[in-house]
Amino acid sequence: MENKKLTQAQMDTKWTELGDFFRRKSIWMLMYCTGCCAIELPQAMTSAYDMERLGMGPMATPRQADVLLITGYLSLKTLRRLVYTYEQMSEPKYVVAFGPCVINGGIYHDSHAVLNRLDHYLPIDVYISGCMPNPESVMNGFTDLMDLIKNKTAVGWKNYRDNNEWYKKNQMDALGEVFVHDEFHE
Amino acid sequence: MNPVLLIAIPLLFAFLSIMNKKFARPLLLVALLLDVYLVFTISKGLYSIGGFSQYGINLLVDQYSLIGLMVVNVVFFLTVVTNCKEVKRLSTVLLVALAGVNGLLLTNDLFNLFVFLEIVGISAYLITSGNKRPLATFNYLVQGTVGSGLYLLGLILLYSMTGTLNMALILPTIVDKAIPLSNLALPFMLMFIGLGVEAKLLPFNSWVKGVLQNANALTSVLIAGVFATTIALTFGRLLSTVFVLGSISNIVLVILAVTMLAGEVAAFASKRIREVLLFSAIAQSGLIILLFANGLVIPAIMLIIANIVSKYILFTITGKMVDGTKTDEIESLQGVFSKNKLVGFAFTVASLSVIGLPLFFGFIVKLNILTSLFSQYQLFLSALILVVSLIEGTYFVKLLIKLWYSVGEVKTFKVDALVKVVTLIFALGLIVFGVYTKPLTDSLMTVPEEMMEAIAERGNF
Amino acid sequence: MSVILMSMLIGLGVALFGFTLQTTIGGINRKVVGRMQKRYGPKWYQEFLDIFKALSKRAISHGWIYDFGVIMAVGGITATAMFMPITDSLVAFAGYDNFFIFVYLLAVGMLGMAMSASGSGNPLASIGVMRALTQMLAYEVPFMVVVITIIKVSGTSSLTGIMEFQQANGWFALSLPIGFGVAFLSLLGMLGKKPFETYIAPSEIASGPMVEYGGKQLGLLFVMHEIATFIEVSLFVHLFLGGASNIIEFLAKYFIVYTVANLISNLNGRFKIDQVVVFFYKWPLALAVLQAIWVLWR
Amino acid sequence: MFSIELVVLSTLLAGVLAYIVSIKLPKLGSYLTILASLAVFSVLAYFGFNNNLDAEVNLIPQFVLFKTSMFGLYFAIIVSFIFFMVSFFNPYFIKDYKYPAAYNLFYLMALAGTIGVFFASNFITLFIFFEIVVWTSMFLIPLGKKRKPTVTYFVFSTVGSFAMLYAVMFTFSITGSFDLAAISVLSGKSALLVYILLAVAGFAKLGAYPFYVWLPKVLGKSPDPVSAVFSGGIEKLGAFIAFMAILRISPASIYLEAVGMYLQNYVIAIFGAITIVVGTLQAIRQDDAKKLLAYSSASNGGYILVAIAMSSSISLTGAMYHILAHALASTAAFLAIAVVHYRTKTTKISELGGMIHHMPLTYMVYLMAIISMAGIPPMGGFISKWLIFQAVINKQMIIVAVATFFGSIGSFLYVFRPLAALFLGQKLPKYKGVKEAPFLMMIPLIILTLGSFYIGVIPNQVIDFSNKVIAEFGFGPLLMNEFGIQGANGTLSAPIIASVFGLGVVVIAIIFFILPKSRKVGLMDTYTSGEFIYTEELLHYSADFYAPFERLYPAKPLISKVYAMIKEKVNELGRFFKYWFFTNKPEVTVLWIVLILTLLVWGDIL
Repeated sequence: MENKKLTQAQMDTKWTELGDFFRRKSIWMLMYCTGCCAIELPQAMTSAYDMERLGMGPMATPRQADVLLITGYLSLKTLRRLVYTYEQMSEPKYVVAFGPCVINGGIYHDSHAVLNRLDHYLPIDVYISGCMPNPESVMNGFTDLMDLIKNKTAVGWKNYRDNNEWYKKNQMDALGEVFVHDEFHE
Repeated sequence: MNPVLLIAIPLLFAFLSIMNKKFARPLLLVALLLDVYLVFTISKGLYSIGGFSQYGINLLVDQYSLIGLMVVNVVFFLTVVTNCKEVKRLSTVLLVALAGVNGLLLTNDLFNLFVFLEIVGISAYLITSGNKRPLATFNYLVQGTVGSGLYLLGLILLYSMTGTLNMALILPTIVDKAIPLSNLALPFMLMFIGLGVEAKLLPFNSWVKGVLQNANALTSVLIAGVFATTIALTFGRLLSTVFVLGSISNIVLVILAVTMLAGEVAAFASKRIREVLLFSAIAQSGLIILLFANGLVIPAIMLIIANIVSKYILFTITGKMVDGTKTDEIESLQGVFSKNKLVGFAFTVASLSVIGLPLFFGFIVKLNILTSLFSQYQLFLSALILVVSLIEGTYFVKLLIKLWYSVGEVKTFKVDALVKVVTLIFALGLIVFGVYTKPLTDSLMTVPEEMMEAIAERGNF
Repeated sequence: MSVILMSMLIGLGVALFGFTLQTTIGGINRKVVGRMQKRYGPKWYQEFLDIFKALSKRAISHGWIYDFGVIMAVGGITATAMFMPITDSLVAFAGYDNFFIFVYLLAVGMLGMAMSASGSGNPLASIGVMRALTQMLAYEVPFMVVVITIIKVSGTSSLTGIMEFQQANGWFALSLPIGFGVAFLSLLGMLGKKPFETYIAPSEIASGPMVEYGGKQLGLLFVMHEIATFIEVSLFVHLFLGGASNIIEFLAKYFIVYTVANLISNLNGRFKIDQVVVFFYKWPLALAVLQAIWVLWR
Repeated sequence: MFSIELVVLSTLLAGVLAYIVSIKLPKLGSYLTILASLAVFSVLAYFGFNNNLDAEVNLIPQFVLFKTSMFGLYFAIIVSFIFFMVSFFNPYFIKDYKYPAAYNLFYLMALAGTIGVFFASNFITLFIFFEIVVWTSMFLIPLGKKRKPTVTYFVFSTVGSFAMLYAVMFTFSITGSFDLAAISVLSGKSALLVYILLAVAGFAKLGAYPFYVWLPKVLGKSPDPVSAVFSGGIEKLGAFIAFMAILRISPASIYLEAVGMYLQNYVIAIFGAITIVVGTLQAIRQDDAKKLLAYSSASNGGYILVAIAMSSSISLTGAMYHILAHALASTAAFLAIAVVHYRTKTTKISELGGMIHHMPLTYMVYLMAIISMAGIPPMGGFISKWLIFQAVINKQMIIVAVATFFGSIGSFLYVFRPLAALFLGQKLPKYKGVKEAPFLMMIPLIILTLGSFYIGVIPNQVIDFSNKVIAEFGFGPLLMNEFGIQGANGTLSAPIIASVFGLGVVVIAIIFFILPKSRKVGLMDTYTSGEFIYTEELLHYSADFYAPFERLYPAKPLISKVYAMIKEKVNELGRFFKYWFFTNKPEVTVLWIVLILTLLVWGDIL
């Protein structure tokens, strides 16, 4: 029994390694556009910078996507949805965070509604700096992610799996327990 | 055995019953039993009464009247037996009616026919007075009187032309004297209308609704079953052996066709069970007379038999049902048969037979009618018959489904074991004859010949 | 028996060829579109990368019907492709390349995918399937009317037979120009190109039937999409452009048809689904019927 | 040797026996129906295939006359098979009926009636059994939810059977014979009349336009086994009559060069086409799964009509094949829905969801059934549709072709609706604990599915049989070789298609299982744009499935308004007669008498 499980895990690793070869040239994004940084994505995608030449493209649902883009500050209310979305993505999956807000809250650091350190809640693979980051830095961030995949150092999703309790605890602390479960109450 | 006993015994017993009211009902039963016995023992032939044969006062027993007598007397008997309670007051009237009915079937004389028609008519008025709807009875009385008056008028005209009242002699006389058809149109039309009132033909039948709408089991079976059959048979004999329709045949056919159509359509539009049945009866009698008018005697007799049996079942059960539940709205009778399955079965069989579905007698009748009509190449008429029987089927099926399946609470009613047995036997009879009809068709085979024989022999065989 | 086994192997080869061809041409077309939009565009083999990446991912499954539907879809489409002639001599099952097989075997694939998508439990997938089926009802009828004209004129429903007929008597694209136009519109509908891509509508119903797919199921559905595109475009080439007598000719015709369709697609917006139905049932159907009557009942 | 009359009579007797038994023990009686229909089917199939059925014996003298023909045998075997299959469902539904004993009686009587129709040697026998089927099956209907469809069914069936009766009698009045062959003697206008009337009879029973109205009402509302029997069995009587009418009578009329057929056949084909389109459009918008299948039955009847009207070897084989394929598939579909109904007490698609997780086998049966109904290989429906398309193209009937293609593609739409919304989709919590079909119900489901699959892969036996049938109508056989059916413009090889399909699936399945294993997630763990939804019903797309498409055409078919109007007119006429002739005023009657006499006298004088 133990033996077989190991093989399953090994198989998965093998597939991931094989997949990494393709993945670094074909990254599909899911854009979680909550903040102002989202405005920089259109330039990066269209004629001026043409993200598609790197094999990147937008996708409609988390199931299809490889990378989750968090563009800017994250309010408490959206964290729950972000986590839900992240957990719906299939592995391997990466997170790219835009701007300073995801690191320390940025200019909203003293707001009661904004989370200051996103990596307490989700594993971030790449931060892109700038408020807002200009398209060049966005593109730079993506090539960094590709390099990380190539070097097998983009391991945020493994961290999330391994330290899941820690992440869950942080998420719980931030959100608190909600008892009413229906369409209007979370 | 002399057939005059069939008339004489009930009349005699009627007088006796007036003397002692107590014995009225037993007397009625005895008379009926005797009549039933007699019907099955009399032999065929022409019987003259009291030496008046030269005036044509005589009784004719041929296959036609024999079948009629059997059916009518048996059903009359069963009707009385199954409705003992209602009979009490009416025993004398019923005895008179019995005499009239037998007389109508036996007589071979146009004037005697009028007399018996009046006897039957008067007893019918009296019977319907039991409905406690005086206006309807009065209506019936007025129309019946007008009808028989017209009949008498026509009769007088005919007598003045031909000089005879013997039914068997009229047709030969007309041929002998070469009376023009246009002269004959009026008397025959008058007689047709006169009988049409009793036979429930369309414009002359407004009495039917008032009478049958409120009738109990006894009255409705007598009026719609026994009397209707008698009148139909009488009418049939006149149409096939006496009347020369000639120029009025178109009017007659239109009247009959419209009767049929109107009856079915009106039944379709009705919401009360008795109303549905009475309109259906009107349509059926229209069809019967229509067949006679087209010279289709055998199918007509078959239809008459099928009709009286199914009408007996339908009206008896309906009467009991209305008595028990105090309503005749179909909507409030829903599901009654779920508590009275045997009665429901009989009712269902009867209505399926009326619709003309196979395995039931009605189907054989319908098939016969259509075959005969088509052999005359009557395309339009047969199409009409099919259309109206589609309408008929529709409302009967609607009725059946409503009576078997309930939506709300179900009303209940009690039926005597005797009624159950009789209706069931009749229902089974409909099924048996629906599969195996040979004896009946064989016995009917000779009817038209014998009818014509009487004419050929000029009433002197 | 060995003949059939051989045919089946050839058929699998055809399916593989079709997949490779369409994936390559799809990639090239992405580049073409990129250039048209003044972009550099992806690599020509980008589609292969995408598909293999998806296949290697660890996906989720919503139950057995979700997986079974995918297998049935791709299997059905593969089977369809196995009947497809590439040139007039290169055909796996000679004599059995009946037009109706393509129409109906294609439907197995569609049904499998629809089933799998609905089985995911996502309402958006069901909506997408609903739109896809409605659209199918719209484009298929005019197309079929044009095709029966062709079958009746050429006297055979075998694709190689139709090819040979055209090689002898000229292309149907020229002899039946109206039908050619109608069929091209239908082709756009079949391929799900704009303006008829309502059932995908990524920003509206999150890519419709595909909404729940990721990983290998998504990869297989991409494979299916490529093969289906191969079948549809080849059908068009064989029916209207005289087929091909050698493989180069086929590749050239194929590339032109697909590229033109793709370019047209990139110039259009998106119809609503009821607009699609009304669109196809107005002029294309009327023209197809009129042409059929003109050609056949004359 | 086995006599047909004995089969019919013993079925009737078995019905009576089942009735008597089920007065006290309804369930036992329903098991009797299984045995009886099994006996009927096996006797017919065994002796029929060996040409050993005896038509001469007359147990009841002079009542009915039989004869054997491959044509009748084909229908009789199919229909008795359907009755047999459906009878497995009787024991489970019998307790819901108000009159269980009557159900068992009428079920077997209807079976006896259908057998009688197919083996009748003259029209009177045919009509007798036809009407027996009508009224016995009529009484099966109200045992379900609603009473009203009974009357609708009666009216439409009776229109049909009276049209037939009129035709029969009319033929009799001309030829003096009730023999089945008599209609082919007719010529000219009378032939045309008989042709039209018999076609009306076939249309009414088959549920073709404009008589299709009864199908959804009856099939949608009657008890589930009854719906299945109607769709798979009794409806096929209409096809039987239509076959006889269209092929045996040849009224002189205009020959249409363009489509290579006579005008009257073309008109029938057009009616068939209208049936297909109307049935399809209405089926697409039904919310009740049974009604949906009912409209689909109507639409499939349209295919049969189109095929018969084309009168060629291919089209007739197509018609015969379609009758079989549709009987199997539609019965299977109805029975699958019956299982769902039995377990969940509803057939409304919008109330159901995720049934596949409770009843996977039923789902597979339904799936295979709809694959056949939509004409997708490798099921039987594909071959019949292929044959019909071949014929349509060959006759270049463009307008009809549009309808057939529309119906064919449209059938994907409507059959998919229950599949997606009833069986698939979210697993609704209110049906928690719903179980798979009981064992006895599974038997027919599996047999029907296998049968449907078998005729879709190996059509040779069926085509052999139908070749014999169409030979009786004077058509040449459809050519076949080892692998394929020779059509008008191509060859179809069902075994190759099936095996290639199998190969494709196997190859892909192998690839699928080599690829990394998937992680199982629940149905509620699905993309919702990050929204949290905990209610299954809200994530289930089932109501108004094709809303955008349905918006494009009116909800109520025009023809049902016409029927409502006719009913209202008859009512009005009735009230008119009641008002003018059945009053309580004697003077009105006297007025009428005077009027008639005046008319008479006036007529005579003038």
